[in-house]
Amino acid sequence: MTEYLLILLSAVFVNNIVMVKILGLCPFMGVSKKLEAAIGMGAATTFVLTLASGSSYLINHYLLGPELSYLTTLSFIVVIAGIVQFTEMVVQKTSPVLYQVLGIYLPLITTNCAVLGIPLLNVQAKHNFMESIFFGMGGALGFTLVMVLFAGMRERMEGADVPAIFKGSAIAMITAGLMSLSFMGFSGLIK
Amino acid sequence: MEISRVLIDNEKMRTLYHFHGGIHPPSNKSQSTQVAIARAPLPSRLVVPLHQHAGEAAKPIVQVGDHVLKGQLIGMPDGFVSSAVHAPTSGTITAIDMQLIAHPSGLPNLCATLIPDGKEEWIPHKAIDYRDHSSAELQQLLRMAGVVGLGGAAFPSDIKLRIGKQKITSLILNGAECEPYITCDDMLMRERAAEIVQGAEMLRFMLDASEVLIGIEDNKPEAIAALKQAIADRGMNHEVVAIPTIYPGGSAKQLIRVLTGLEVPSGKLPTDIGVQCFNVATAYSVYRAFAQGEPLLSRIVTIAGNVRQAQNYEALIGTPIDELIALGVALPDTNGYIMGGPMMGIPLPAVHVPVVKATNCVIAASDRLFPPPPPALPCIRCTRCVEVCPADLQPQDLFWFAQSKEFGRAQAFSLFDCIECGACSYVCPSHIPLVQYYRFAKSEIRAREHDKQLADQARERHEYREHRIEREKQEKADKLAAKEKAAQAAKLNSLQQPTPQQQAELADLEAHRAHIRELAQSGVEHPED
Amino acid sequence: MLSALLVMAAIAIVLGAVLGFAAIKFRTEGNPLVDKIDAILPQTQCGQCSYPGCKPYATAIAAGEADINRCPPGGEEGIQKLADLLGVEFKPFGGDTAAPKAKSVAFIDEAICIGCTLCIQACPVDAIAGAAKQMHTIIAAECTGCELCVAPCPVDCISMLVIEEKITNWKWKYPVYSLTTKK
Amino acid sequence: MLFSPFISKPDNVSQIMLKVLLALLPGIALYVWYFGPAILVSITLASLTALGTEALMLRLRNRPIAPFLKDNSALLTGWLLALSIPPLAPWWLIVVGTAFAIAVAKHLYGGLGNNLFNPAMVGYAVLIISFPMQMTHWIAPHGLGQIELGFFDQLEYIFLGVLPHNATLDAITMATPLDTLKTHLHLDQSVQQILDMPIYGQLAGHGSEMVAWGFLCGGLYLLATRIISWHIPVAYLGTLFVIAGIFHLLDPGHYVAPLFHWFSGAAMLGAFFILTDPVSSPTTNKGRLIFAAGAGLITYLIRAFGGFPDGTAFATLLMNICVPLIVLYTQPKVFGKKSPKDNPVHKEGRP
Repeated sequence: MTEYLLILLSAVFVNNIVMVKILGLCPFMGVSKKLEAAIGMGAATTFVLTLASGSSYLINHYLLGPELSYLTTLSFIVVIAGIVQFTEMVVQKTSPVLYQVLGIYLPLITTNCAVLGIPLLNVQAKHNFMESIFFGMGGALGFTLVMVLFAGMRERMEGADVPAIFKGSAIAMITAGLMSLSFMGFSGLIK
Repeated sequence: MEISRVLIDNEKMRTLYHFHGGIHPPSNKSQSTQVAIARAPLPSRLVVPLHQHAGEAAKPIVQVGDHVLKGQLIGMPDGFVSSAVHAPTSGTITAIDMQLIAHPSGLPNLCATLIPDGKEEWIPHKAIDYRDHSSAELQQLLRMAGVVGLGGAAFPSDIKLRIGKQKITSLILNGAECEPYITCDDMLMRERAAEIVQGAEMLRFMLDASEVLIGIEDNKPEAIAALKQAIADRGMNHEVVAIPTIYPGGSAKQLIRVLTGLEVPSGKLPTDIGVQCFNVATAYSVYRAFAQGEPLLSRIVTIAGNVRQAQNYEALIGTPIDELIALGVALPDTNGYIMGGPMMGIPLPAVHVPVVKATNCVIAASDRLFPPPPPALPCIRCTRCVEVCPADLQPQDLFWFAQSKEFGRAQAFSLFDCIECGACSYVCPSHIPLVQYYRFAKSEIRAREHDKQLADQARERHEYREHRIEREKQEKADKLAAKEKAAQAAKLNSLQQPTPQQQAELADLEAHRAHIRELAQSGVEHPED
Repeated sequence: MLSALLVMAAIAIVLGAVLGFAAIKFRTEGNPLVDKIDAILPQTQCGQCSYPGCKPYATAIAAGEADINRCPPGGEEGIQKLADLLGVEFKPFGGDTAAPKAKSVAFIDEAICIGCTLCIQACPVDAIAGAAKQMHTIIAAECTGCELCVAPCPVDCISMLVIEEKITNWKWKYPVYSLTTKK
Repeated sequence: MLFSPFISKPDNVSQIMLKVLLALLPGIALYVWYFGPAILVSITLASLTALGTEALMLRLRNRPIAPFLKDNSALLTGWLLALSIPPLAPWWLIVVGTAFAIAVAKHLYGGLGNNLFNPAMVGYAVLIISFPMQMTHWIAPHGLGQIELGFFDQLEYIFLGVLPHNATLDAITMATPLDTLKTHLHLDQSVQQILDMPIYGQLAGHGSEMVAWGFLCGGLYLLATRIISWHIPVAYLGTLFVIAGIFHLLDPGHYVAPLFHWFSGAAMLGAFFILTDPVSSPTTNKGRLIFAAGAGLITYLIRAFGGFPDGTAFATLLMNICVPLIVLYTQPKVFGKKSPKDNPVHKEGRP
């Protein structure tokens, strides 16, 4: 159990998918203008990622095996696309407001490199099924965490006297950079 | 939360409560309490605004050239929240026009100008015994006597007495007078304590309140003694409670909290928790209205600040302020005038604006007394404002949202619970005009809500119109079809009547048109927000 | 090769089944967006956006056919609100749309009015009262200032009056004495 | 004439900042006493760079320069950074760090009052990640170094990188007490053995513990003058103490005593001067407790298990990230509302 917990914590803090691995920047920048959107996006991504990590493990392990490994990326993309479609329908039905707020970024979870990256990293790290799930969930939680924190900062920055040329995405990128800098403090905590 | 117990009448103990924050600005009250209240001489002319109270303006009911008597009604209350306006003395109405008044906008408003004839000739009036009347009758009397809250907000008192089925436990008289410089209530309590406690009894009678608490800050020992004496003389059981001196202890909600420990719920009225609060001067004018039959024609005004002799004057409503200031003699370096106290008062657009029912104090300002603040620096979120905010708000966040015009979030951070007491601005080390930002944000939000309402109305009307046009088209088509049918059925000589449904629709339409006509006739005034 | 095809086909079939099920289970109808956009629009029904009213413009925005910067009465603030709602960037006024004007209401010079009812027919919110051969009057409180009545008037008796600042509609101003603008 | 209120307390930002600078003086004095005057060179360099960068940025941003230079906030940033990096580091290190702190962490966000991160700590983090080598040039306290450089030799080294012919870098510098502890623990030495080394004093590092006392005194002055509230220092030092205490009780051979943590590294400086920066810390009291407790936890984790010898800077930055959310969810009860949950902050638009 400890080892699963370590995988989880490591994925959330030490090897944060956005701050340390610099993956998934597109929704990170795109859907972090408002806190509620960020929370929604985080929840959707967590759902997709956890499901994707599990099913991609099953596909990779039972369906593809070593001889069909060249199909890994392709089949993962298909599975993720399917899960995202499913999520989109669920969100549209259950929370039209959230659906509106997430806008284009919801279907774009498909092309979120974090979502494809984590199953591939799972394969690379030779994680077993549970490890894959925990790694996927940790990655997604880490994504949600930084995204929500980032959204909080961006909401506060709306009132700041940021120089005109740095307004909007520019200062957001700088903030993301400084956040990443801060997350380096965790380096070495869990090997 | 309980902070102290004070001894009342040597036997009862009352628990006092504490509200968060507050400040202790220099009080500057002693200058104007050295001499007794003086009656201001009859001014050369009186400018009586028709909108001196919260709510709708009174409607003028006199004509230019009319001779009026002292106490004669010149402005009729118009609307639910409104109050009457009277001629403060006898004389001739020479104008009913837009005049500069004491308002932060510096814009003029409708006023009646009266040139006194010097005779002070009263209109017939008589005292009543309030015990012979019902509360509703008394309320109507107060409305017609123009009695409004004299603490500064000038809210019509009859509305505050209209409590419905609410049971009022405590009637609170506000004699806290927490703002620096102002001493009009203090002097009134010292000199006319008997009238105040009788007025309080009348208010208690109307509210059917179980107890009367008179809250006075402990920096006014003379007033406390005078009221206690007046109560004892009459054998009443009103309680005079000395409360700690702290600004804004005289704000109604804060005073209620100190005296009863109850918090008026946000967006609700004190009556919702069984409390009602009146200023001591209001109680005094209630007494005058009933026991002497006199409408509200004058009030006590403190003249203070940069003047040779600070003093309280009993001035007629409508007295030009410059004539009052002349009595105290403003010093040569005076560079402006403030109506009200230095914390919440408004700068006068001109010194000749008239005294109104809300004018408790006029302060002559100079750079020596009120040095211009250094330029504002950015907020460093030091939260000194949080420490002093009596409404437990986060002033730095409200400022942050107001200055960047994020009104929705300002509202979410309870902007409308701000009482604009100015304690935050007082302590701000960056010297940011915080209250100014809150006023801006509040008025902007109100305007938006008003616009939104108008837009919704417009949408409704537009949709109705579309609907109507559609229906008219349909009706025309139907008629055409009916005609054809009729032509065909001519042989049978039978004409179809409109169906009951169509009749109903037509009646509907007719009613709507009538409504439009009515609206057009009833004048085209912009509804006030 | 065959196994690869089979694998992909299997994945496709499973996903297809799941999505098909979801499409039925989570079916949604209607577009609540139009009403939300319409709620932001000022309801002047002036047609300056080139659509015949606020609702049609809202529908066009929701369908992605119209830009968000075509409503002068809504002002820049309206554009900002639309941008926030739709999650797009703010877009200033420009191109063929007129710049926002001061709020005004129509006024009929009753001495000139001949009672032709043309303006009554043009008014989108029924804010003009009157009948044929009788003087018409604008119900100022209900006039949205759309100016649609000005053009049809055959005797040019309708003028637009800018709403003046009075004590009743006065607003506190933004504090201007901040550091950046100090003397 | 402006609007009400017309009176205000005679207090201003530059006085507040000045008092904070004053409160740093006891610590600086002890620093000079134990480690020589090199730190004064760093502080001077940092001050000049801070003021220069501030003026330049204000000019670029088209803002009035004089009132902001006088507010002393740039000076404070410079001083805090100078106190966090090794005094013998080459001159350009402090210049780069301060310039980055002022230009990027402060002015790109809109200058005074707008920054999300503590500028000094951003400068520190940039330096330790970009120039880890130069960041180890900690000076040995009096009597512990093999060779002690004179003031002019120090100047020569800082500005020209030239050492006197008989000295080597290793001879004049040494690892910090925290660093030494970490390295030797890795070599499987016990805490007791390590603390017997001459660089350790009563509670923590010889000399550096005294400097920490200095900062503690300054901090108490700030508390007494009500410039800072007690919440942040108490929660920070308290958390650090409790966690360090738990680990110490569990395995005293491997984990040092809590007081060691208090008096080494930037703990005292952080508790009273860095974390308490009003701009980048929460504005609610409850939020301050959470913020500082979180910082204490992260500081300990990084010190005990992480890759860096000290964690105060990273803990500050990581908790700075959380500030807007902490503030949002720790709103106190508003007058007339039943509970904090009654504030619409928690209702409107939150799914």
